Amino acid sequence: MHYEVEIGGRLRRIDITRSGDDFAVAIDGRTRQITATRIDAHQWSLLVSAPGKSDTPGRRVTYDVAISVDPAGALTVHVGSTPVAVIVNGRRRWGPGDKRHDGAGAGSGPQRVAAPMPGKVVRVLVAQGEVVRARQPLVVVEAMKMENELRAGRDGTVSEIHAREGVSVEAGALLIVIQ
Amino acid sequence: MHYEVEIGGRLRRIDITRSGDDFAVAIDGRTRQITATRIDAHQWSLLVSAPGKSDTPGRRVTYDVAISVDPAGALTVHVGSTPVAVIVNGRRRWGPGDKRHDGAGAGSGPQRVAAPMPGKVVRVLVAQGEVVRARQPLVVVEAMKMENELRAGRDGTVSEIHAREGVSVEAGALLIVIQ
Amino acid sequence: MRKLLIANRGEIAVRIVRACREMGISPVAVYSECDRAAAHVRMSDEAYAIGPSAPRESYLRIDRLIDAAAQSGADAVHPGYGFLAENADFAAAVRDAGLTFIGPTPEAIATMGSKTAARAAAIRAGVPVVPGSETALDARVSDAELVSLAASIGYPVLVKAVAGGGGRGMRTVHAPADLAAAVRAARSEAGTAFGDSTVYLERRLVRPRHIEVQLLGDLHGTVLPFVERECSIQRRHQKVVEETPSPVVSPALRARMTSAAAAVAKTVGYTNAGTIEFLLDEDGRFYFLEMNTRLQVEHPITEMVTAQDLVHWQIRIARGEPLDLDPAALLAPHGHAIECRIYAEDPDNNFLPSPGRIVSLRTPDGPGIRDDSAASAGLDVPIFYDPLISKLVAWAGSRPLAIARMRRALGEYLVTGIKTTVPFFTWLLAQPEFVEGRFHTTYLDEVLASRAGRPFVESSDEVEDVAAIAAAIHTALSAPANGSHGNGRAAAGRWKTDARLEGLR
Amino acid sequence: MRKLLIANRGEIAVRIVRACREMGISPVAVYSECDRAAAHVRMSDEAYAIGPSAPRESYLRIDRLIDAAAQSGADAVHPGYGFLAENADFAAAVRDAGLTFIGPTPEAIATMGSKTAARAAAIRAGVPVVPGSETALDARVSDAELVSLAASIGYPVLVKAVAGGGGRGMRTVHAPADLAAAVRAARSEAGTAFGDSTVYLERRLVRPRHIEVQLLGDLHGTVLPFVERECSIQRRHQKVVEETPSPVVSPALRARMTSAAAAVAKTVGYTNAGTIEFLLDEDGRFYFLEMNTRLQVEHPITEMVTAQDLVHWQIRIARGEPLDLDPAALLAPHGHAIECRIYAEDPDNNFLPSPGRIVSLRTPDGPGIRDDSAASAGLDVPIFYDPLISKLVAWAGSRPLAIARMRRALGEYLVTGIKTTVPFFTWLLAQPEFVEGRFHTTYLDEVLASRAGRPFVESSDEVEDVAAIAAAIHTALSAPANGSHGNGRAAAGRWKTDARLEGLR
Repeated sequence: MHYEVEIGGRLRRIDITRSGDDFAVAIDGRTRQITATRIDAHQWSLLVSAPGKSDTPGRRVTYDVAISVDPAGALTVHVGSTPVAVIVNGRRRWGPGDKRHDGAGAGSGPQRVAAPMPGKVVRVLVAQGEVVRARQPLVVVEAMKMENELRAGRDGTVSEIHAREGVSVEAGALLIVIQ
Repeated sequence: MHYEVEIGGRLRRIDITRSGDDFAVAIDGRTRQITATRIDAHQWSLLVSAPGKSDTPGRRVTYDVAISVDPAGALTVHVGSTPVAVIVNGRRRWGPGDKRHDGAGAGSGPQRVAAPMPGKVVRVLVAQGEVVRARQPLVVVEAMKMENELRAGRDGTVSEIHAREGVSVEAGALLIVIQ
Repeated sequence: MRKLLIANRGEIAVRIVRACREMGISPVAVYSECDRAAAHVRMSDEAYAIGPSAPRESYLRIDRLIDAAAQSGADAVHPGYGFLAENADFAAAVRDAGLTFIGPTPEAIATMGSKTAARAAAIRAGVPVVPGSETALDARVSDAELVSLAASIGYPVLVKAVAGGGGRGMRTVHAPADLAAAVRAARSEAGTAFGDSTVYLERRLVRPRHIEVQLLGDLHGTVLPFVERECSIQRRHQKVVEETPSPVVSPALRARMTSAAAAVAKTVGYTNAGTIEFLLDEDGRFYFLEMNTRLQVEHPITEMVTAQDLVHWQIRIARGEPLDLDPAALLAPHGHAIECRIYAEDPDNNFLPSPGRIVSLRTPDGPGIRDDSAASAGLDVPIFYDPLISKLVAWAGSRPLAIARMRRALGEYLVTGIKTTVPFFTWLLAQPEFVEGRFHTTYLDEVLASRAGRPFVESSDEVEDVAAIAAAIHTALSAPANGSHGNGRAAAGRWKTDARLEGLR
Repeated sequence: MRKLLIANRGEIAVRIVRACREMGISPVAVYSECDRAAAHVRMSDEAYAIGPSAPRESYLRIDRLIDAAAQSGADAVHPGYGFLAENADFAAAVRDAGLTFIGPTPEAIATMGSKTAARAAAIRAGVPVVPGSETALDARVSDAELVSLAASIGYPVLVKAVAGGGGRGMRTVHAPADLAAAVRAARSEAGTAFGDSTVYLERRLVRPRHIEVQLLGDLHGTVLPFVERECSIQRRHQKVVEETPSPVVSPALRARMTSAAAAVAKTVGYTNAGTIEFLLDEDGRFYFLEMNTRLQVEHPITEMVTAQDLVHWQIRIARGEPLDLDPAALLAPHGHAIECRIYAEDPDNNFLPSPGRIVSLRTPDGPGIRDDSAASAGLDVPIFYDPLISKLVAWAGSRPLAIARMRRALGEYLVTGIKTTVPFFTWLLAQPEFVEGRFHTTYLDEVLASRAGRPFVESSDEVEDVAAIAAAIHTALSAPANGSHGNGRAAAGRWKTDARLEGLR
């Protein structure tokens, strides 16, 4: 079976051949032997052979892996305790995340900044038509006892402002759009 | 819905009326109000009203409950960390326990003593036709680094001996029958 | 004392349940709507609903808490920290209901809860305070008066809410021109947050450390200080890492700071647990900052190095027992302890809260590790409260080993379904400034600003390969035909058990 | 030392992984068939299959362990305890393969592994030994000689296997008539268990306590003893509860016992971690019993009261580092620590092993609790090995509080799917003899015999009512139409997540 997995902007092409718990996995053409044992619905124990041209061909590296959908709808693979955001076959959002914000992450198309949690809009820091830079604070939402700045994911122009100071918003409410 | 639950030889008759997470439960005729919130497939959080004639009618007692089938096939309810063996609607054994030993527990009919785990029969301590008392050691099986005595669950007469010293046995192998 | 109502939730409620169990006291929980199946409810003996999820409709409702105490027949109330823990009215209401409040008197709470009254107490005790205004500044103080006052204190000045805490209602001002606006902003924030918009001015020390002294005071006039806690690792004035002892406090300085702390507490006749916070400047001078009239979040690290149980002592003191401890032993730390506050926040997204359902949870354990937590797999981190998941404490014979142990424990910590600050701590504990103890209260904000949002985890090619492989295999084997059951041996076994149980009907 | 192979499994392998992580050493696991997804494999950096599940085909295969070390490029091997930990041939094979063995020399293992040679060493060191035969008794010794020897020692006598351990190959004899049969039985058991059928005789002390002294010896001739451990709570000669300090050892007696222990170790040039076991009689006289030439199961309690990490020290000693510790501090316990060995056994059925799949697992945590474990929900306790689930340790400022804390922790401990000894410990820790420290090595066997199998948990009517109600509600709501999903809110949420993942295909 063939999969395309994108991590940090880099696409890996993966072909899997299965034989019980053992898998021959070609990753961008390099084949690696994997033993995958399922722990539960979310967790796997992987034993991975050393990469092809290694001088220690017999090495068997062990990884504990957990797979989940995070609150923003992104697929996260924890390798040990290290979270890695992955996009499988081009799909960026899963489940309820579909109708929610795109976070502050960079991407193509308009950036729609939505409330990540219920709260109250404390300050709107930009105006319609304003040019903003990546990571510039756009709006402050108070929730969970903290004031939380939502920032621009990339450079652009503020094309829509739906946030109004002092107004309570639900999770997922669209606050600002940047073109 | 009506259930009969046997614990430690005592039968409780239970009638349940449900309304969402709330249950009116009549236990041997006394009605108690229960809120049951499911934690996962095996665990519940119960809030239980004080018994009928209590002088503290508003008391709400909280119990953490886990339900499982133990290796002998018996249904166990953990109330907090306290295990309670229960028999629901007369059924004593669930799942793989059906074809396994009856443990050393008392019961009616012949007692069939089977190996609870794979191991080696080290000693057979009784002879065909011998009269045995409850808790008398019958056979010693070595497994998990320990010698384990299997004992009689009740008084009786040894009617069958299948165990032979020095022979390895599988889990569930019938060793001795007491009439 | 036979039954104790815990007027709180989350990890601190669980912490108090544990102390109750160890002392043979029956713990009583209260819960808001979203906390019906929370850990503190499940672990207590009794539990009472006190209203909707929003704190002001439940955990901040004094009337409902007193009602629950009456209904349960509790004879004491522990407020935990946060919520009503430093609310003098609550302490008074508990007392008026004939119950024992596990904490100081309402009078002590009221005095030390006011930053200006607390400063005055410190001055009376002969303890240096940060130069600042001696009185609260309400809206009637003119801008000109403010500028003149600030000039006499010296810039940079901090504008702070009298009723403040947690960095709210606080502004730094570097020049007279910015003063009036900062005061207005701080007043507004403080009014909203604390219902009290008065502020005061204070010199802002350059690169100070935040050092605090835990105290216990009994009802017989004894006040005992404990070895200091170092709490300089803060993000926006919120502590994120605490440790004890401080890497920069000598035994001589410890003797002076702990004596000063005890003197302040004695001045106000303080009883039960409390903490005196100091700023320590680069020249080794220390200044009284404020007093917290409650159990601190970071109390576990003190427990680890002194073998004392502070919650037990709170209860014992409230019962009238004397503090029969060797004062010298409390100042001689046994080993070193560090606490990381693990939050449901996304460190790579400006520490935005990340509430939601925890899918998988694996907590660290083994030598020297303590995890004070109320989280469990399958349950929610609610949106309504402080998103603290756990307080992870590492204890070892030395500071380097405690750091190594904390890093090991962070590597064992797995939380999926939500984001947490685990990757941030993994990064922080590897920073040379942290490892060498070279930091101050603005260190973290400065270094975070300089990183400009660069992710805390920069995974290697190999780890990314493994993540990609795992995602592909997981996708390939999570076939709809199998339902949610997957193909796993372990999983299959569990489902078999379920099927058996279903056969019960 | 950069990479360390752990020639073991279960909780001790996990314990060693943690030490490796804290020291920046890469841990390498080995596993038998049934351990493919065990905790020690999942937590290590590399993992190598070494054969089928039966120990003699995997964890006892010296050749395969050495092969795995070579394949991984490990430069050191830690044997843990059990399996090959006290096998001199294994230590020699590791050394011959050019690797560092984390433990004593093969010579020290061989000497102290023989009970008679170890007795001789103690006598050379001027340490009293239990009266007994000075030489091993093989099959050539006649029954008449045995009877005469026993008469000179005094009844009751113990027949013990020279290579023994864990109570196997051991018999108590009260009269000459029973001696010959007991020797034959002990020889047969010892031959099967240890491959060595020689035995020796020893006076059986009346109501002795088992007190042991942990030691570390470096490669530079320093040997340091630690505060004693009290291990008198035993079932059939197997320790089930350990604590430190002993409730009956005064500082003066501690000084004498620890000096004696160090003297024995120095006599044989002992290096790395080891333990000298003593019997302490009712008159306060102590006798050398034997030496364990490895890390002990119960080492965590020593770590808790001394703030030392014994596994770190094992590795540091093997690297040649000197033991630069204050000897006095190691004898001055900080607080009190107790360990309960939680086993997969059914205490209400004669402690029969209860292997199988763990369905739910909730481990205790919070102040003073350490849980050294390799168990997790969904994974099996295999039938092939020691059924130890976890070592639960409680540490507190005093013995009464440590007991209270352990009882609290046992109440938090939930294991379903298999039986465990948790209910037994809950009972034991409430016994007046335990609470008052009035016990000896046969106390537990005596009290268990007197109970004649009465269940350890006698649940109240109310608890049984709740169990009945829960069983009925669970049955009512586990409708087949819902599959394994139940009706729960939490559960439903998780399955939704699964469904999302399945959509990935």
